[in-house]
Amino acid sequence: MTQPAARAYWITWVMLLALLVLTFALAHVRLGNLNAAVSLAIGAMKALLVALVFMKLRRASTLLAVFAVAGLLALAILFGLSGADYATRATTPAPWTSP
Amino acid sequence: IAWSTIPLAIFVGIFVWGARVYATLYQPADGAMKVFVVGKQWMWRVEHANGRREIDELHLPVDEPVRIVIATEDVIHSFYIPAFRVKQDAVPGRYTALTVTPTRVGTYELHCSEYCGTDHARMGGHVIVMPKDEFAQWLDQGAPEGGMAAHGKETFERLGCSGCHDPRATVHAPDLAGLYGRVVHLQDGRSVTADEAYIRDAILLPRKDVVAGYEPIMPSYQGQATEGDLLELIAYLKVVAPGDAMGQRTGTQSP
Amino acid sequence: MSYLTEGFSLRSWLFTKDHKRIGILYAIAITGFFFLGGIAATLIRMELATPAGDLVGADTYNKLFTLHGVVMVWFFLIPSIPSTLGNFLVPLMIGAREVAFPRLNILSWWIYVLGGIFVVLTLVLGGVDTGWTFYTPYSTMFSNSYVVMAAAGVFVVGFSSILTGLNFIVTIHRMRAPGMTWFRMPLFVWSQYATSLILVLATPVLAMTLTLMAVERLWHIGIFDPALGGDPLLFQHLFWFYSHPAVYIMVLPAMGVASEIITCFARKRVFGYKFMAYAILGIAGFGFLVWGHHMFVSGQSIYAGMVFSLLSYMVAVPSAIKVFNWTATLYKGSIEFSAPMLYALGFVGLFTVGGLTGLFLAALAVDVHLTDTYFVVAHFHYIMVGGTVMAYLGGLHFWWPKVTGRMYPETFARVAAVVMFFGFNLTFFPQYILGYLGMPRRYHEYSPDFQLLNVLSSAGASILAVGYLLPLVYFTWSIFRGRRAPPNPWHAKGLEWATTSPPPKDNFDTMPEVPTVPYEYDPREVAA
Amino acid sequence: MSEHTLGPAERAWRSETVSLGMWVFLLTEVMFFGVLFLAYFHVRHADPEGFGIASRHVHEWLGTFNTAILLTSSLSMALAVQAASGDDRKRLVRLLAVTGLLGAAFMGVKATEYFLEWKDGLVPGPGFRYSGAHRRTVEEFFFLYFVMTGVHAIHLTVGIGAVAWNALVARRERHVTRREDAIEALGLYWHFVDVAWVFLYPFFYLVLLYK
Ligand code: HEA
Ligand code: HEA
Ligand code: HEC
Ligand code: CUA
Ligand SMILES: [Cu+2]
Repeated sequence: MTQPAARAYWITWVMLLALLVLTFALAHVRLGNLNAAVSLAIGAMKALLVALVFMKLRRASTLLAVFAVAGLLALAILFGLSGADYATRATTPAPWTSP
Repeated sequence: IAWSTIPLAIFVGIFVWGARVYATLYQPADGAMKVFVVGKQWMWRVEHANGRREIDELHLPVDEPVRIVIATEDVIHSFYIPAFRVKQDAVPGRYTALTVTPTRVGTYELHCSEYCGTDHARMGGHVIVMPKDEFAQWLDQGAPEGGMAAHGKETFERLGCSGCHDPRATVHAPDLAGLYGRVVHLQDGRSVTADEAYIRDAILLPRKDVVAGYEPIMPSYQGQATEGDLLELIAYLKVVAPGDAMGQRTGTQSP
Repeated sequence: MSYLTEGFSLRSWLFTKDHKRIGILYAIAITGFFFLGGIAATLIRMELATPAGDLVGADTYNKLFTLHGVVMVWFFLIPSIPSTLGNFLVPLMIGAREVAFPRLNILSWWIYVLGGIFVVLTLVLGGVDTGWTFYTPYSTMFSNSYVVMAAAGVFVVGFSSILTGLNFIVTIHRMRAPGMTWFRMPLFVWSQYATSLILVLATPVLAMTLTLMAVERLWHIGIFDPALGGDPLLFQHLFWFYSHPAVYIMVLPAMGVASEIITCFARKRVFGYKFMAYAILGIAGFGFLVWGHHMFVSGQSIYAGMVFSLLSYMVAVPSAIKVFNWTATLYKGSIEFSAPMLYALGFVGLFTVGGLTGLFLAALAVDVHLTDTYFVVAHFHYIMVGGTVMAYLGGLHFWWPKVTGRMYPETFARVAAVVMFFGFNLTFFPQYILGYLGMPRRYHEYSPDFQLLNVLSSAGASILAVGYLLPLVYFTWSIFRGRRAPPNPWHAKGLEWATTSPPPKDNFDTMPEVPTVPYEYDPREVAA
Repeated sequence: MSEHTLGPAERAWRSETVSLGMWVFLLTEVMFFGVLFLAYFHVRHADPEGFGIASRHVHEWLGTFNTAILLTSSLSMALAVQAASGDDRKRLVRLLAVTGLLGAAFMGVKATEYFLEWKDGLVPGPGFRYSGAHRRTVEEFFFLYFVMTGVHAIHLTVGIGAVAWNALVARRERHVTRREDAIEALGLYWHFVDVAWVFLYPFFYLVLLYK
């Protein structure tokens, strides 16, 4: 397989470390509920960078890309449908109702 | 295509019908009488709202909606009355419930249908559906004065709750009279309404919601208070009105 | 020179990298486990012949059905068709000389054996009594049996499934012969592909879930016990997230086998080939969306229950397509009732009955009554035993000449198929009625009212046992005494029939090319 | 078969096949970790506040430092893969060594963290000594923490072993392109372990740092 230039790797690495510093810094700032969202988003960005550049998904065949994404899809189903249970359990009528 | 749309249409039809019956099963009927059932390896303990207890038997009046509240001491069990076509799992750490209306007088089988260990096959008994007046009579026999809450009061003393929560006690603990339904302010600034789940957690997990102005000294009753005890304690706490001295008087109405 | 005569030492078998030999190794191993599970089933049925718990005590009975479930599901049915016929046939059918990773393939067999050792060890030490579902908190806090050991066995054997699935996926993507486009692949290969996807996606979930369960049991710390702040329903969600797709692991390969046999002995092309292929993928995909139908009365939210119920009906649509297309394939074909065909037709019939009763269970209100009764037991035995085991045996007969180079005795095979069919229905049909009448499952004692039906069922089980012993006998006989098989005894289409019986080590002497769509059968041409 | 005589078309075909195998394997890994993440959300959702309190007991500086180490090891791994396909044996061996050492350094820091937490009595089970508010959630937090970082550490250990082994083999190989596919697959695995950590890091170390 043809290899991307080393420079792309170094740039990615710098970006990754920059994101690391950013997320660490932001975690010290009070953002309320946003904190969790921000750190998750930055995590996802880092993961994406690693996957696209280091793992070469950017130039991989569609086949590989499909398999790379398939797991996320299956996880989405697992989280989504079991989440559906947890999210609606509270709204089902309480087993006891007040006298 | 027709071959796949036709079954699809049939399927959706069946689904809708099934779902509606299912939903009514779990909807609490207003004003339904309540029965509390606790599964335990390997028996069913029943307590009626007025405090009458039975084991492996459940007496019900005919033609009256009943809400059966189900809990378990240990593993998952499932409360199954084949003749009524109903069952519901008893899940540790929670209450589940069913609403049924028996329509015919008679004696029916009662089973445990979720595998729960050695004597799973022997865990069960009978459901006895009686005419209303007979049932009322039956219910009064052996019911303690003051109903289920009276059991709760005994438990309240037996487990030593009154040692702290009695207003005369020297320990600084909140007065529980009239607690039920009140808004409680917590140490961490949140406010919650004291419902069954809150009271249950307060007893089992006192550290979870600490009341503002108090030290977190209350011990956890996890493992000490059984599910039956909890049901009774909650029933008791629901009826003590403000002004009632804890540990002295109990309400007379049922929860 | 065939793959069978490539070497006779034990080593040449146990460390072979030949997918065909590995298929045979698997066949031997799973047959052993089938009989182990069968002995447990025999004891279960003997106990249930009388209402009293007299033959075995409660604890023994509980261990018996757990052993039966664990062994039959993970050590027999899941590996059955994929690991034996699949291993043997997938490379042949797509015109490849090997699977993509031969070394992983033999490793997978060894892992299977290791997992098997754990289970046998569990049995020897004293068994496990949680049911094959390992529900918490019974399994973590209350059971006094060898839960961790058994879970370890299932965990390990899971990796053998994963490796097989991985191998098939890559093989089917990368090793097809020139001209073998996706829509020229036999449906059997399609079914193996879909099965492999499920294996790869679902099995790790089971592995991790069982690990968490074992940790909770060993150290009393975890996420399933409410006393520790966990939720027992979380275990059920995770378990069924695996186990419902797993039931399609068990049935999809059987559908593949049935398609091959039916089209061959009806002398007609598969009706709606592309729809069949899409239906296979559809079942595999939808299969991931319905697991909650095992939890309708478990205390999950009723809204979640409704969603899962609706989705369960959706999965029946592609199943319906398959049944209709088989029927259409048979329609106006020149049908030959040879032994493999009898098995395949048995599969279609019993699967349909099992599938339709599955729909009863998926209807919420009906399930509230029927769940955890014998109705459920009957439902899944209809699909798994009546369906998949029948198809597996049909496949064994169909490809037996290819695998061994010998013909089996046709008359015996037909008799066995008929005996099995009757024995099967006698065993499990009464169980539908029992369930409807309200007999809960996992009971070693029951009310005397139910005795008649239980006796019928036990009687059926003994007939079924005879039915299963027959092939064991005549297959063994035929290896030594059977008539030599020609390369293509059924005049079937497909690359596996284009090579010798048994095939050479490298499968094909000259690399095949695939110019046309599969199943170019002609109704006028009648099998020999 | 002497593989370096393979034509470019065959080389590309094999590399794609091996990569596909690895990706499918990583798919199973995603599902494997997925269960743990579901458990994580379940616990966090049940008591967000206790979760935040618990997260204050881990060593966020060590964790951040470790993340940097691991990200850097991914860089050296990517460069190593490049060296392998460029048939540059010396560079390959050197980069693999760097990668392996960085991995080992990560494990060292992780071990230190574990040790500190053990000393603070934060290991769930009988030795769990924390007794402030939300004790149960804190215990659950540390249960998840040890299980999830533990599973990650096991993966990394396997990775370090494989890197070391490949470095040793490559040293004796005349044409390292022969091992190109293996190293490519190893790289994918290594990066995946890295990605898993990229999520573990904010999930455990960055929950509630602000005051
Ligand atoms: C190979 C195994 C297999 C397969 C393929 C299936 C297939 C299906 N199963 Fe089954 N099932 C099990 C194995 C299997 N099951 C097992 C082992 C259990 C019990 C686990 C335990 O608790 O121990 C179980 C339990 C089980 C339950 C839970 C019961 C309970 O415990 O309460 C439910 C509920 O919905 C269910 C539903 C279905 C449905 C809807 C299908 C569908 O996929 C079926 C689709 C097929 C058809 C519908 C037939 C063909 C269609 C036609 C002929 C079209 C014509 C039809 C119409 C127009 C209506 N199954
Ligand atoms: C692939 C799956 C599979 C297969 C093939 C079978 C096959 C059979 N099963 Fe089983 N079964 C399950 C999967 C399977 N089962 C599962 C998952 C459960 C649920 C477990 C649980 O609740 O946890 C279950 C539960 C189950 C029960 C319910 C137990 C209970 O709930 O209390 C019953 C009862 O009749 C039963 C019967 C049978 C019978 C008679 C067969 C027959 O088809 C078996 C026929 C085979 C033989 C009979 C072997 C033939 C050989 C011999 C007879 C030689 C004997 C030799 C000597 C004795 C020396 N099974
Ligand atoms: C050692 C003393 C002690 C004992 C014994 C004790 N409690 Fe408490 N309880 C407290 C204190 C102090 C608080 C307030 C702080 C808190 O919420 O944890 C409290 C709070 C409560 C609350 C929440 C009150 C509110 O106003 O919201 C309930 C309900 C409760 N206790 C019930 C019980 C029951 C039932 C028992 C017996 C099974 C019991 N307690 C035993 C000390 C005690
Ligand atoms: Cu209680 Cu089964
Ligand atoms: Cu299912």
